[in-house]
Amino acid sequence: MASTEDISIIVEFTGGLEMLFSDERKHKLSVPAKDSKGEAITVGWLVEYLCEEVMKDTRKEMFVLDGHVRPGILVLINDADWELEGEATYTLQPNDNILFVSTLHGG
Amino acid sequence: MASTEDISIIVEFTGGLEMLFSDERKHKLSVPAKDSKGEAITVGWLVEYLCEEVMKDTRKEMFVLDGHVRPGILVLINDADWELEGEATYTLQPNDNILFVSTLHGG
Amino acid sequence: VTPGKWPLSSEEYKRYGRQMIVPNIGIQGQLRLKAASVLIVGAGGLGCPAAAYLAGAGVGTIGIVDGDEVETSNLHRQILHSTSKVGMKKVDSAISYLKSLNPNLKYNAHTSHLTPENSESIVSQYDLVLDCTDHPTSRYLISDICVLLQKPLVSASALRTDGQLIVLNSPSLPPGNEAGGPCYRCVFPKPPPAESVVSCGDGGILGPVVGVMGVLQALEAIKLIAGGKLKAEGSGEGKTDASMLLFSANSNPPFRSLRLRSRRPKCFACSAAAGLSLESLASGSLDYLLFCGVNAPVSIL
Amino acid sequence: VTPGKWPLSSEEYKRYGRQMIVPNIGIQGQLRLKAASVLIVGAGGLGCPAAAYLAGAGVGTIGIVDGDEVETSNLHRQILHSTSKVGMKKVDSAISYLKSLNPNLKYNAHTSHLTPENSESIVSQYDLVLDCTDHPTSRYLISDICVLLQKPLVSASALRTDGQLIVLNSPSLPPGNEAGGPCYRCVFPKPPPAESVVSCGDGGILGPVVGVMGVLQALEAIKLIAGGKLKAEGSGEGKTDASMLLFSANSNPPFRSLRLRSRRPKCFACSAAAGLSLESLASGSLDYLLFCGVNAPVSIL
Ligand SMILES: [Zn+2]
Ligand SMILES: [Zn+2]
Repeated sequence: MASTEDISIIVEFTGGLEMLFSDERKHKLSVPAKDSKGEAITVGWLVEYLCEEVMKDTRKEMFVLDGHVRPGILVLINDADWELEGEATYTLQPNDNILFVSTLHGG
Repeated sequence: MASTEDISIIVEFTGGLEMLFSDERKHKLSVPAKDSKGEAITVGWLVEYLCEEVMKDTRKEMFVLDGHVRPGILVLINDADWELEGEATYTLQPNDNILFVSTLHGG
Repeated sequence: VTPGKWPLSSEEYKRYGRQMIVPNIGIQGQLRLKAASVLIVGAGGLGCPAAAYLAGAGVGTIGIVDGDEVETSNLHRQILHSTSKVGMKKVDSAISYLKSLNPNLKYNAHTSHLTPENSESIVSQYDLVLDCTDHPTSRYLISDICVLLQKPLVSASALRTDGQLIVLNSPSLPPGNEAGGPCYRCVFPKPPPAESVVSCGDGGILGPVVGVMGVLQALEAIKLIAGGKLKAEGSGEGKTDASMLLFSANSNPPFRSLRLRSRRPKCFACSAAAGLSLESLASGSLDYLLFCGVNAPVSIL
Repeated sequence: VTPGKWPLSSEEYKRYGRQMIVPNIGIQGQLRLKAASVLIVGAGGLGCPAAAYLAGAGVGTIGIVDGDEVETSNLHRQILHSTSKVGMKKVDSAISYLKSLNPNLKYNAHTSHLTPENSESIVSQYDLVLDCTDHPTSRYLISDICVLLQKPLVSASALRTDGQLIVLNSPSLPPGNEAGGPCYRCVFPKPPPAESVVSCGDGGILGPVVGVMGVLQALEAIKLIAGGKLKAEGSGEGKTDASMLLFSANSNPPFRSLRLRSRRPKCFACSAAAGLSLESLASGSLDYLLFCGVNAPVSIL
């Protein structure tokens, strides 16, 4: 397979996180199927990509802190907690839905 | 294709209709891909099949009246009104979800 | 709606501040809420929570229609009434609660049931209608008068552990305009046979099930009003689908969104071929009782 | 729970009849509701509707914890309070409403906030806890004490147009038993940085959004109680996942159900390796304030 092949995925933000991403809750993205080393891309790769390429807000630490998705954000792969799917090592599949949920505390 | 081939579909009932179907809301069914004449089966075929083969309740008129799904029941094909999909003539596809909703009137 | 520097009083800024800072509301949304009038038909399990949140949000005029009186068997789900109000008209009981929650609004009591005869004079006073009733006859009547008077309609219902919600006739374009939202008859052209109809009294109902649906009705109303969508503008383009939200307390997932149809080309109420008019409705030539069957439900479906 | 012929009074049959005929409730469910005690932590936008529907349903003992007083800015969403109650303790205001809705229940007023010091003595009096608070410090404290005292926890939160709901520690098996439901720390092992935390006062909130979440908390509580699931039995088998219900008023579909994890093998609170104890909690050695940051939110996220 050529490393230039792209896959389509949907990335969504909720709980206020969308404010960091141009106030758009749903992003249809086309991302390279392989990373620069020729490895299939993972959710970990996606987080970095979102932070560097998609997020225009300068407050990167509201999304990624110390190299990890910041505490208080849940990552869901096709509506299941990414901890059930191998966390950052999960290999993205075409049409995957990746949802980032910021925990709410109001009442 | 052999006419003995089966397809799997999910049939769901809600709004009280489930009471006519052994009090089960969700039925995973395996149905023949072709009818007795060798034609691909439709939702219309399914309604008849449910009435004759699946429904144990004797009050058939609570589900089918004058040859049609009785007034007050919505039929949804993969969560869209069957009127958007060709109604009874829609050809069933593997893994289709067919939902029957009895309108509620309480408040 | 005056565009002055302080279009609201300081009491209003205090009372509504927490919702005014929500994106999509703002001062403009609050002013629209204040200028709006909403009719709630039915002061029962749906109407109680719907009315509470509409009054909380500051909808300027709230009318409630209901001919019934408060009974002890209502209280598990009709949370605006209280034990001391048993025997009182539901409308009066509800309005006394609403006044204590928010005394700054106008409340209209309509203490008899909505009928073909009184529906035009009542509904014409409002911008938006919530169907919080519990019988198909009233559901067809309310939809018909909303089509004729071009009012959007937020309709909900509940029974046992299930609930349903649809926003109808939104945008509320004139009959014959395909860009308008479908009406109740577009979705349910034929009424159900009488023996298939079950009321909450007969089928039972969990309080929070009907409560959730009533609160969601208030939310849909607030979204329509604050979003400036009460008045349908121009001819619109294309067709407008409706969607139905289904709730089942014991299902997983508990909520499910269904895509319904747009206006039905031959709808009796909202199509170019409509057989409905204010005259035929008021004259009683449409018998809503016979239409749905007059009998009490005999079955539990 | 006596199995006599008429285990309830005629007033109770009348008041709860409509819910007793719902399948899954019945007389047994009603008796379980009557025998149950529920603690509602927070008498705000979540706690108000939750309390109303629990009282309506006949939960025998309802306790409410809150140290705050009613403010005008609460009234758009905290629908048990009323304009004349501004300045009164929220707990007292809420209980006066609940008594008028249903005078047949026992209501306990806890008029100060839940703290590490008082949490054991308060929470131990109840079968089930609803977290209706609005800050992460209280959410960790409530989860910890529920784990230690083996109480199921129905947790909800809301902000702007979004809401979240999770049932935690259900079944409420002892720490170290993997068949128990996950706790708040299993889902959120590390607290969010203080600057990412926004309250409803700062971020705003639509009344019906928080209202829907509160009503759904009451429903989850009623399902657990009437279904006989308050006390976890035996060791159970396998692991228990939790699920989170997400609500977004402006999204389509508005509700979404997420599958969360089971108990975390090294959870600080509920695992075999737990570092938490009633002593460490009560002694103040866990600083819930420092843990989540003491500062007021500086950002709007
Ligand atoms: Zn129509
Ligand atoms: Zn845990």
